[in-house]
Amino acid sequence: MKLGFSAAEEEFRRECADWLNGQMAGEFKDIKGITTLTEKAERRKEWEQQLATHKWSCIGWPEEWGGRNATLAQQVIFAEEYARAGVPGRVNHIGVELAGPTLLAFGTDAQKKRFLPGIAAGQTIFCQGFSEPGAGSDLASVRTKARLEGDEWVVNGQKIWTSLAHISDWIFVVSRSEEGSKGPKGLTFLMMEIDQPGIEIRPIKQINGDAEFNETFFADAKCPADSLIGAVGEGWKIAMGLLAFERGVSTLGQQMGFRNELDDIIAAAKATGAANDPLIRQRIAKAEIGLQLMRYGAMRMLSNTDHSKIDGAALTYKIQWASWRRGLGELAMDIIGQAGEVAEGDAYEWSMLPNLFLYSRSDTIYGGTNQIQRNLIAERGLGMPREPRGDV
Amino acid sequence: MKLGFSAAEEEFRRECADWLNGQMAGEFKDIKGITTLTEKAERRKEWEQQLATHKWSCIGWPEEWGGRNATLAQQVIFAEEYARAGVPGRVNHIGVELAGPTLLAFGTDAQKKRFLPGIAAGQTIFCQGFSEPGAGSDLASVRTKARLEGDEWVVNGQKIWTSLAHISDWIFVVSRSEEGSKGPKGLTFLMMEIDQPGIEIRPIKQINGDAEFNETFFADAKCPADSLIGAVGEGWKIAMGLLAFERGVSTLGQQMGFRNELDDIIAAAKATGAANDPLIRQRIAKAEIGLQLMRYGAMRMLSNTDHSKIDGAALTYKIQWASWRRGLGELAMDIIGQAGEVAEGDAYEWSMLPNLFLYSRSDTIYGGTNQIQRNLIAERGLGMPREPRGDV
Amino acid sequence: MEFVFTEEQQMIGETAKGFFVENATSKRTRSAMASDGIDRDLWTGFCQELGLAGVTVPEIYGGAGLGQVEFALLAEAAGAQVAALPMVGLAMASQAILAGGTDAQKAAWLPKLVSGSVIAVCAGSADVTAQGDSLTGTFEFVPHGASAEVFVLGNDAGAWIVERSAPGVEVTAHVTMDQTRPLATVTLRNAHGDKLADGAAAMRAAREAGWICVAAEALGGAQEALDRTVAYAKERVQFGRAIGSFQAYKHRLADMMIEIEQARSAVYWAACAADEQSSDLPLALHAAKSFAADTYAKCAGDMIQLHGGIGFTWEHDAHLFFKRARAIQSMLGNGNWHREQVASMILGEAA
Amino acid sequence: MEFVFTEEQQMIGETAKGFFVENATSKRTRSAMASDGIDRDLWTGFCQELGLAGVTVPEIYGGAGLGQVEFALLAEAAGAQVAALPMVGLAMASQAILAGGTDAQKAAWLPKLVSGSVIAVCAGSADVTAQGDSLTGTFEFVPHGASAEVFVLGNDAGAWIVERSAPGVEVTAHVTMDQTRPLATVTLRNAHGDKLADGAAAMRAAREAGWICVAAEALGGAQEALDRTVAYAKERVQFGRAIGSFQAYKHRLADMMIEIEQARSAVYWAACAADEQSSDLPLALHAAKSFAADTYAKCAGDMIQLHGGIGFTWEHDAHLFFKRARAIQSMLGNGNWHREQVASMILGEAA
Repeated sequence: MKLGFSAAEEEFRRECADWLNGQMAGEFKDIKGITTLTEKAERRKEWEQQLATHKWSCIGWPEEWGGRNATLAQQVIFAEEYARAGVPGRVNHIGVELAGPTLLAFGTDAQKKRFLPGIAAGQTIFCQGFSEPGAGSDLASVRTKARLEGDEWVVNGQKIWTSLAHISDWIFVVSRSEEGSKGPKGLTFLMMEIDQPGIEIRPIKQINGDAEFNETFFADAKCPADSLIGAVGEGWKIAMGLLAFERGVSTLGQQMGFRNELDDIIAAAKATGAANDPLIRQRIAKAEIGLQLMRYGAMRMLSNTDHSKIDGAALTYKIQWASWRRGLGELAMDIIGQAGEVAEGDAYEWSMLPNLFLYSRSDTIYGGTNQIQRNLIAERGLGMPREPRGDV
Repeated sequence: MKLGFSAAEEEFRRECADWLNGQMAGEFKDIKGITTLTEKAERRKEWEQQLATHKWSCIGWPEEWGGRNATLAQQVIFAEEYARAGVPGRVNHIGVELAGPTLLAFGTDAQKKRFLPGIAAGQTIFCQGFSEPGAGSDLASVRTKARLEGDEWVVNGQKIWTSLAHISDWIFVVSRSEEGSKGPKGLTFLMMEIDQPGIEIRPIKQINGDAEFNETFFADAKCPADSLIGAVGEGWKIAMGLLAFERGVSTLGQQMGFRNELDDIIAAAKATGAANDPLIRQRIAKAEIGLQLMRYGAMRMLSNTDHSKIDGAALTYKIQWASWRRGLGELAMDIIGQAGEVAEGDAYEWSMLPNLFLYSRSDTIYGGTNQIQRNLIAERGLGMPREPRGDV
Repeated sequence: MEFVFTEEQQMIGETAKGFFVENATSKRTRSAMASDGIDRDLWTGFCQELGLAGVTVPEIYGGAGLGQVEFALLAEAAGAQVAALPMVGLAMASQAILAGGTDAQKAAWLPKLVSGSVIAVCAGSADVTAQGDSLTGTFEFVPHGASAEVFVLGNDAGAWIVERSAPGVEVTAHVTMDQTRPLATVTLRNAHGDKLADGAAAMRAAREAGWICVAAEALGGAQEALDRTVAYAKERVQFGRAIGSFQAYKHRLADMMIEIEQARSAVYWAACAADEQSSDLPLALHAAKSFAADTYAKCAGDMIQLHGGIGFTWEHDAHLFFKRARAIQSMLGNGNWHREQVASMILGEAA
Repeated sequence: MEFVFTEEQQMIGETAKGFFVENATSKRTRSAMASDGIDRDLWTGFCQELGLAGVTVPEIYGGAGLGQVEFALLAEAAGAQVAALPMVGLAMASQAILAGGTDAQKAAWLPKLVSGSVIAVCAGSADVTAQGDSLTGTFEFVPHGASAEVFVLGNDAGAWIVERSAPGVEVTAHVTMDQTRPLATVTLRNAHGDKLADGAAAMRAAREAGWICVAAEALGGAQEALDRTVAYAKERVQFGRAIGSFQAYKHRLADMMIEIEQARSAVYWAACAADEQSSDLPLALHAAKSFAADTYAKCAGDMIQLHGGIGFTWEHDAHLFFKRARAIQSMLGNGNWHREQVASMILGEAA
């Protein structure tokens, strides 16, 4: 067990910091400090191209695909320095963190060649087509249908909560390719180009006034026969593999975002005098401890190479951060008080902390509600009987 | 809606207070302030006889059975003054609060004559034989058997958590009288004398070192054929009726006990300086508010005469007080700190607040765990589907 | 001692409930949200057709001469539909004038308030100074402040009736998270105020009425959040089962009910204690405001969670409840402040 | 950066776990509870046969020369069985002497502590005064104080080794809720103390070792409380079903696991930070002590609740966990105190 970094790693940290700070002070000054997902998307794609050119885009990937085969420690360091330098998050985070690793694990060589460079360079933006209106937390009851017609897949159905679909180029879709199949069987995992007549995107306005999520409609949407990842009927396996990547090094980047939020709250507490309130002090201390424990939990799950046993840190990670962040939003509002309920301008638009309060209500829902997470933990982690499915 | 008391009621309050204070200053001085259930049990039976003599024992009962047919307001007032005067709780509280009202509702005239005077006078102490080792929260799966042999019921089986069985004269027993019956059908409700060869009581030592609960074994235990309340097979109905009495005026007496506990905690907070800690202040305020809301919740449920609708206050009362009291125990320990972990003498015996901390862990278990309570609330109160029984 | 509604009270409650369910529809509320957060037709209907705005105001001023219990029933019913109405302004301003105004002030204003022809709000601030009847200072976070035609404004020294149209009165409307009750900043620069006879009594009455009003709204909102979630639980199917058949889901609903039943006791205890002016009124008020607000916040948050993704959309009404709940938590003293008042009563001031 | 155990660490952990599961049985622990709260045979076995008591002590003093991570593995395994051992005394006293003692003091005491031939405890008090090497004052709530043969006692000015047999040392044993770690009051009246070279360093090291020890015990206890409840959930039938098939029950178990996994991160972060003397050590220590203690209290309380009636009996072991958890919460600074230390680091002292 070792938590500190070696001299060579500290040297690597300096290298990362120097390059990133240089970029943010120079050519990409104009995007420094952006915290939203989509602001200045085009400029950010240029930035991601710059990352790719300098082999900083996906350092954990193999060298042949533009990565550096970086060690875990190096990936941790890069993620930390990336956030510390005020570099905005990746526009293509779904591509980089989910689609890319999925292709690396399950894609053919041709598929890798076709997609990976564009993903790394922020040119091929991905979104995720898993959830459906009748199956929010229940991937196994997917009803979107795919059938092979000649050398094309034809897809019909509807997805929902397709985050960022409106700025994406591609969507990966889990659909039912075997007529009459049920549950996790008979599903197929396809990569589909969004810009086609058969796909329609309708934004869903959220409670914070934004529209980051979408409904995505498929009416005879098409993709070539070789767009499937894995084999026909292996969609469930691929989807589960993909979801495991959600707990990869990207969690550290997410945590740096949380760090920024908590730092904002600490600053607000000092500014409003709430920092002198013992009740607020306890809650801030708890939030700080919770964030640190997420960091070390992530270190544990990333360090773990023994996949024969249940990894408790990984299994509990989603509910941990989602609950933490929802609490953080409430803490923020309790600190800023009624001022947090007033928008700065004339539009229904929220600054970071009130937005955190509103937006974080979705954290405990998407990607498996807290209730679903508890089922998984009890069933997979503790061997409790599975919740029986009904037949309604 | 009216929460205050009328002049006549205030006059009644003075009458109660005068009589009770007089007793506690005079003949029954020696039992004033006892808070445990069983201390000086014999003297307390004398006290209950005194109550009965002066028609203060069961004021809500009909006059023909020694009561005063008292109004709700009068019962509230008496319960409050009783506790305020430092009078110890009723040794025979199960008899007075559960067995008596059950007899009044379901007993024959002969049964009423046989039992009620003794109950009122603290001479016929009752305990409750519902729970069984395999059926802690699940009365419908009772396995204790009763069969009628000639003019006697013969009972075999085992009950558990029979609170105060070791000082009781009688036990009411729910047993399975119909061979092969399942669930709530085929049960019968019997009154059995404890002092007989077929009944054996074994105390269960609890985590606080006391032994208030017992296991009760029935091996060909007997009672006369007319010992049953209601008809053969109506045991479930009678038991459910009895449980409803748990939410009667006696709750107010119980609340006065809670009041004493909270007052002790407030005194401890002042003595230790914890009263200056804003975190403790918030928790004490919450406890105070919680107790007041129990009081007014009880008032609502006692005032309610429309039994055609679900009474939300009544349905949620058990879990409310049990959770409140468990939290009170934790608050107590947080206020007194490590001193609370040290006994005053050489024995493993606890003063009021540490005992509250330990004992209150059972509050959320007996009489239906918090989990069972939530089932009941969701199913009866909100019309949610019932938890399916299994067949293991 | 009878903690149940009288027949008359029951009737008022049912009438109000029917009125708001029928009229304070999501569509109408959303249309009000897009303007100044007041559904004018609803307000007129409530004040004039229903004639209940003056329930606590004596009959000589156009009211019904009833009490806070009756008013709480109205606020509960309005809160249950997150109705976009200046209810808390009415409650506070009318009680302030009633408790602290001269007969002339009462006669001048109460009938207008009660008929809904004038929208009034009430606020206090320690930062306002008075020279004679000329007031200078700022009142922050005034609910429906931008829609009010008359203000009852107070500081530690007194309370005044200030007309919106008076010189020196400036009102800045804010885009507010809860769009059914937008906040405004009211700034006075040597503005004329009509001083109330007993400012302290006025502001005390206003606070009490405000606490009861928002606590009752919170109770109504929490119960409605539960009711709508219960309905959804019966109809929504996941994993081949009605989601209400999942025990963890059921227990969340049960937990909501447990809190709501306590909030109900708190609200009507406080309202009744106000009507009876009983000695435990301050305790009851702090209990009601803090407990009901927290209950609402919990239930509205649970409403979102238990609806899953749809509960997080603008289209669904859950966010109206959630934002109203948040607003109630933070307005008129937050929960910690109210509980600290209770602690002071029990423990004395902190050293 | 590798947050997994080395093979050696894994082996130590497994050895310790096996040892305590086999030897720290309920029967033996209860027998120790009936006397002074120390299972002497277990202690001898741990110190001599297993030879692990000196895991953090350099080899020249009879130890293994390893670190706090290895010690935490031992404390976790002992805590999992609520073993009746003077573990925290050993941890604190040995680290105090190691960090602040002279070479002679180390040579005189550490081998005895490590071999288990002398039981030592350590305590601090602001109320003790020293005149030269003559100490007067009272130390309250000293764990296993009545069983110790030697004390390391400190105040703000220094730390001393005091022998139980010295004149002026009086020890009062208390009947204690957690009978596996009875508390005692140690009173000194002009008692001779052997002053440590660096008292501040000694007491700091003692505190740190104490926090890691009880946090690791708490982690072990919480995990064991969960494991035993999981086993019970599979075997106990109610309403015709294994109780573990009830979703609300499952979710309670899941909630325990969620806390435990965080506690595990906290404990080994703190232990590793201590070994590496990293700059976030204070944060790690306060996080570990407060979080692990709360986790244990929650899990032990849930263990009782989820066992139903049987969990509330003396006969069942649940209360051993519950009482140990409570004791850990209140000893060596309660949770609020530790969190306030964290707040001070982030926010500065409160005004």
